[in-house]
Amino acid sequence: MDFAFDEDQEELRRTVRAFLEATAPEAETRRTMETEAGYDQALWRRMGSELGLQGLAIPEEHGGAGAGPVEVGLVMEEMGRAMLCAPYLASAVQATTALLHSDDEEARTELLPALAAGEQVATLALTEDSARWNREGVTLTARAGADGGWLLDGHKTFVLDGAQADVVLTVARATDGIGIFLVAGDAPGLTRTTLPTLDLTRRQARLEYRDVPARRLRTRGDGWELVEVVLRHSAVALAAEQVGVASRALEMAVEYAKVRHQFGRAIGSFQAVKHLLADSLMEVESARAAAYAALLSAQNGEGDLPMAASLAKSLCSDASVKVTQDNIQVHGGIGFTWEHPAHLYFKRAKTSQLLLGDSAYHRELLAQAIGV
Amino acid sequence: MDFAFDEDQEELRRTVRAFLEATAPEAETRRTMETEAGYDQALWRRMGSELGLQGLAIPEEHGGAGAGPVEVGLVMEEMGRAMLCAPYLASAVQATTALLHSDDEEARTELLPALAAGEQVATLALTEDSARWNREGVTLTARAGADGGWLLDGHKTFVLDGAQADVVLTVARATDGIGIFLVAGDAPGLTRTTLPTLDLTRRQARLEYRDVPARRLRTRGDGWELVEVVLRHSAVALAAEQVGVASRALEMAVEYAKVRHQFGRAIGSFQAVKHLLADSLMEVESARAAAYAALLSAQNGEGDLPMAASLAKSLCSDASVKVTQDNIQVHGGIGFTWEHPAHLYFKRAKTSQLLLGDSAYHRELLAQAIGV
Amino acid sequence: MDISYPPEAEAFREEVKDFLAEQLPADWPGIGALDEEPAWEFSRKWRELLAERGYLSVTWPREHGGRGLSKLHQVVLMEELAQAGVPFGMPHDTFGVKMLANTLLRWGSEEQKKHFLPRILAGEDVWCQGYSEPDAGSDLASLTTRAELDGDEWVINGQKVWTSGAHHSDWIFVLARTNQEAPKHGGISFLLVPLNQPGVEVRPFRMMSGQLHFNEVFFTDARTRADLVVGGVDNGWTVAQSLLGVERGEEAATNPILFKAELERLIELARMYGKDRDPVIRQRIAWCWAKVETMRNLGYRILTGWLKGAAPGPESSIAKLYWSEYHLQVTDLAMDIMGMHAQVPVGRPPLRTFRADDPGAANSSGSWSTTYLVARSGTIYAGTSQVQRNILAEKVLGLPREPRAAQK
Amino acid sequence: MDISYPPEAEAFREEVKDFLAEQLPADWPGIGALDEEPAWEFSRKWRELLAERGYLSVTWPREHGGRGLSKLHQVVLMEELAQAGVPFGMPHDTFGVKMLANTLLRWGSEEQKKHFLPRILAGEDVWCQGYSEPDAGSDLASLTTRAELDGDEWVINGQKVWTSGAHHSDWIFVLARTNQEAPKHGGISFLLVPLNQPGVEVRPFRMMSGQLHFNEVFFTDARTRADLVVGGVDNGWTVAQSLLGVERGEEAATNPILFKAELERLIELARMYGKDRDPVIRQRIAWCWAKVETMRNLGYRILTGWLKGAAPGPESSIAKLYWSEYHLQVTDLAMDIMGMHAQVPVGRPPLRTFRADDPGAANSSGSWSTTYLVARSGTIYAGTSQVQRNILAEKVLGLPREPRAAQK
Repeated sequence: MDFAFDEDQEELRRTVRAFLEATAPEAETRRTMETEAGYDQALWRRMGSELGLQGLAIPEEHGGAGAGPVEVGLVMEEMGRAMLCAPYLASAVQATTALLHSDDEEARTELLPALAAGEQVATLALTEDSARWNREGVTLTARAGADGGWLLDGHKTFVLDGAQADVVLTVARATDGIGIFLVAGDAPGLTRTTLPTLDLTRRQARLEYRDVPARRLRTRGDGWELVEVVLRHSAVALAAEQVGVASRALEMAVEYAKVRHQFGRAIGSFQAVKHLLADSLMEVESARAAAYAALLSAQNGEGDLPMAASLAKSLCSDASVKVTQDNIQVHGGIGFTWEHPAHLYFKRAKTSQLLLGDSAYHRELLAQAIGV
Repeated sequence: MDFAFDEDQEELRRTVRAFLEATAPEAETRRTMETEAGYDQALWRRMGSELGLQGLAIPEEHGGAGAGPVEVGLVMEEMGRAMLCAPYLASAVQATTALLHSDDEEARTELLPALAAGEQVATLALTEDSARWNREGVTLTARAGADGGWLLDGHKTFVLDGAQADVVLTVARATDGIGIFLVAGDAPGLTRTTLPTLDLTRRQARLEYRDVPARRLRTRGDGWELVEVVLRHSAVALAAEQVGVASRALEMAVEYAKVRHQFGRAIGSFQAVKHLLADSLMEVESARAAAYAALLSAQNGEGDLPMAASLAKSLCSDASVKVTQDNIQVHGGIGFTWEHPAHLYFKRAKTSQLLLGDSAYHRELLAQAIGV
Repeated sequence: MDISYPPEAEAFREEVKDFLAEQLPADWPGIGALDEEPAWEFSRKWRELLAERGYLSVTWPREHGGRGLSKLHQVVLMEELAQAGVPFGMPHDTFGVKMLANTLLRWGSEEQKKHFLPRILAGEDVWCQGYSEPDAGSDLASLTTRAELDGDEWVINGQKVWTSGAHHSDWIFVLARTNQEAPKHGGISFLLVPLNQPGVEVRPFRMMSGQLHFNEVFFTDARTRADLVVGGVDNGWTVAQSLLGVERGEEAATNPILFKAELERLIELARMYGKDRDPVIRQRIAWCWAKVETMRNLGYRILTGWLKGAAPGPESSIAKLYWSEYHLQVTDLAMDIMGMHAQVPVGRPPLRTFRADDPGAANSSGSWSTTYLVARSGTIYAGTSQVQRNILAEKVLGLPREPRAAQK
Repeated sequence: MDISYPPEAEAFREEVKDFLAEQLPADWPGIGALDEEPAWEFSRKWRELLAERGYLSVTWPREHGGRGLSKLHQVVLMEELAQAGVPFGMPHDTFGVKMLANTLLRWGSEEQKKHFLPRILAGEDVWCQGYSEPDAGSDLASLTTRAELDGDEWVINGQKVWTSGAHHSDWIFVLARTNQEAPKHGGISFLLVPLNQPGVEVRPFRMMSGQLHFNEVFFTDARTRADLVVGGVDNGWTVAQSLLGVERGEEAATNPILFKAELERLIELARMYGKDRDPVIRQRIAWCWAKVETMRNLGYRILTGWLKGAAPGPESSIAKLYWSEYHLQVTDLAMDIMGMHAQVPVGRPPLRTFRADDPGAANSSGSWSTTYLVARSGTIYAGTSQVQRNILAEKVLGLPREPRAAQK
């Protein structure tokens, strides 16, 4: 019985935190989020080559560290804390999970080493204008091409880091069911448009496909099952990020409440502020417990992952939105200025709550998972 | 523009409040709620003969005061404040509204004077074991009898003051639609059982009908339309009662917070308590505004009554449950003892929230009423 | 109980309706339908028209260019403008027409009224407000900006913040400490200060929505004439407090109109996104509807008191707490209705910086998501929710004040 | 991260499982299935059996009749008992076995241990707790019950309240002020006092659920032997505080089991009332499920610290606040599921006075509505939610204490 990270994991956390504090302070976030790519490619490569963060879940034979979802989640948490701009969720979680759980060793051999090293970025293109997370939402079509390859037609949107990715794993409807297709970022017929995002620290794109050549990823059974696996792992990783976002926001609020004086006292000595922050602490601790339990489910490949993922996604998102909003409230006027980082955390929290399905959606999934 | 009660109405309020303070203090509530009838019949008659409360909405020609729903709501509010045990909602609201809005002058002439005078009590029997508030919930059957009368078979439950009422207006399914039938409390074939209630201050009963003779109330159109009118007026009156329940609970909490000392200070000087009570104040003021607006709609027979009634019922019920619960919290240990009146208010608030349809039900009705 | 208005108010309503019918196209959708630049252009012209017809100064005495009508007439005007989707002047009129002019009418010298009121009405002087300071937000009385008499001029030093629109203004009314010896609320004066002088520096800053709206204003030996103090030296706290109730009647009448229009837009949004049949969303919409309707009815109660001339009381705290906390919820609902689309703002942000977008605005993610962000500031500015709850607890419920900390 | 238990704990689990399988019928539904009287009867016999097998004293040293096992063994036992739907002793064992025995093991003299521990185990002495007073609830340290030495006896005067089960008890452990000069937390002693004496009067009172559970206890020159002070004279505050962490590991492990069973009962309730397809109810059920699962995972974190021997910390405030606030919600959901039926309680109230009804209980409105009422007290007893939030803010987040009011 030890519901805590082991020493290696704690060491990883310390390393990542120190690295991000040194290389990605707030000023860097603000600089990076205004760039076209939306992330610092040099830093991304260092994260791959020096720390191996992108390859944590990738087996050693494919250039990774052979760890798993727990370590990935821990990194997501730290990236949320640091408000890092990086395609980690897209590449190291979504695309990597799809490849790892596919039946396509060839694709793994070809793609994973570059992803692990931070030399390439991949992403998953699933949602379309209908913004649905289910099989019925997939209308982009794949038809067999002349050379054994495939041709894709249609659109995808809200694709994380979609305009930057070197490889786009595109979910499409073929005559024999849903498939996942590997598309080069610079493939002919693919038009990529960066979308304006409320959260400037995570890029999204709209992709138009017109006879785009693609290769089909081999999957065990129907491709949609694999998509569901990816969605669950993504939800868990995003939940872990929300823990990082919320816990840093709570720290900010507490720090400020100790030094800001009004009415002759530190505002943190007023019960109104104290109790607000105590409730935030409850939210953060609950979110942490839920997220870590979900990481463990993902790690162990347990049958309760659908439950744990939807549970963590809804609970951690709601907690993070509440805590980051209350952080603004505690800061008062300064808290809703552009110059103060509070809004970066709040925007990340709210958009992440909506990403991958909102809390009501996941509570309904949870109800189904527990058999109600 | 004067969104306040006029002088006559304020005078009525003062009269009722003084009367109830003198005649129905807490000790009387506690005594009465343990009696079999569940209300003080002598007091009920005085309310009719001396104050004319039961006949407020009844025209003068039928022995009433010719006022209307606003005055009735005001009395409900005061009765809620005083936690009075009395069949006012059943008799002066439900049954009286049914008669007033019926097309049956004969029934009015026969029944209203006795109801107005407090000499008789009437009630409405609508819900059955399915506890549904719609037309489909009515399964008790009415069939034509030999003498132009009707015979009723089936059951009703949750009937307010159903074991005490002299006349039971029973909603039943006839071959030609839903009708409302006048049944004498002592009619042959009618078995009445008092139910154990969480809220001891309002009696409910289960009624079994076996070939019970009845007379059909004449209605304009289908009887169900009249039932809906009664339900709306009942919801508005109950909302007004919730305002009284909540506002008295808030007063109790404020009074206690001023005198109870812990940690060397009146607990009301702690922000945690202050802000809890400030939020309760917001709830009470909101509930008051919603209830009074609904009373006005009921008075004016406006087309927005379905909206106003469901709005007030849900909002006032939620407010009352919150405020009466927080009253217990502010009182601490003493607040959850039997000896303290806090629980009487809380139980009345919660059961009234469920009575006539809970808040989610009324929010859905509200959504329909506003055309969503 | 009667929520109808007296005949003279209804007659005035007809006048205003006629004016609007005459000035606006029959299919006028509201100013929100315009793009940013045309909207500004429209506002400028519209303001001139309102000023010309005396609609900016309905309650002012005739001798100062007003129409000498009652507060109820003003309310009727505001209702009709809100209903028609046209603004009451320009954003700066909040400070010039509403705040300063009403202050001058109550506290100003004859010279001050004669000089400033016509210029405000004509839009010649654009005003902004200098109250808050970096260390005096919720605790305004602890402000430290100083003004000292030097001959026939005040010399002002200090810093103000949250001054809306200072970058477009000519004048600022400032609360400054003129007596260091007096207790906290004493020793403060209400000064009128020209902005266009070397001793004043205005630095705009962005809100989290990205919009430029607020400024910091730095005073370094800034100067103004000795007679430009309103309501007497060291009496500024009283002068400033007297303004708090000025708008409550108008707000009580117009906020519900504004928020009802916003909610109707949200219902349309739910239909657009196919969420109007979702039972969970329907619950939230109904809840919002109940809140807005109740805001209107609470408004009637405030209005009743205001029209009877009752002193401005803590009901303004109820109103402020009510709409600001509500607005957190309804804008969050809008985000959840839009879902993934909410995170990708398309379309212009709202024209007005605060509360809801204007009538006629496109039902876009750009409009809603900015409103969502700005709503987070509603529970902070003009007295945080925490401060409002304190006021209600102490002033309405009579709960004891907290023990004061030992002053440092 | 590892939430499995070490082999010795799992071996012990097997032992307990065997014991339960041997003692309980194969189709044992849980004690909740019994009616009140048979349930009491069962509890009495069951307690004897547990005592006999050493299951009431798993962690006690062997010389005092215990099995000398670890806290983890105790947790495993509690888990299995909860899972099987059988109680750990009688209600009074909370005070005798859990609280007093653990206090004596830590602070008691050899004589005290030798005399009292076997009697507690055998159920010969039934204990209750005398801490709270009418004017010392949340602020326990302001208690005023006095004890003065008179020769070889303490003479006790004062009043206690909220003493569960005093009407069925033989002894009470009391916090009493033994030194009027010492500061607030000093000068308090932990005394063992026989109840059956003329100077003690016990008056039961009802809770709002109608149940008799608590008592007022009046001391009028009540007496106890001078050596029946535990942990030294004037050291009672420290002694009492040391108990706070005793149960946290067990609670961390068993609360989630208890509340999960309750929630599963609620899901069944929703099915019974045809509400399981209602999307709004489903949202609330899912929310509750998330809370209970998270309670379990929070529990693992507490357990991890507890098993590592970390000092009891503010995580007990997290746990307390968490379950008590959750319980308000889930019981309210039960009421809304039952709707009109909820207001008409049918069936017996819960067997255990606090938290959930026992496993096997009929899914009745009588069970749920009483639990609903009692849940309202959960945010009050053992430290109100307000006190818990203060503790978290000050002890975990390090926020400054409020300025002390001038003492009167």
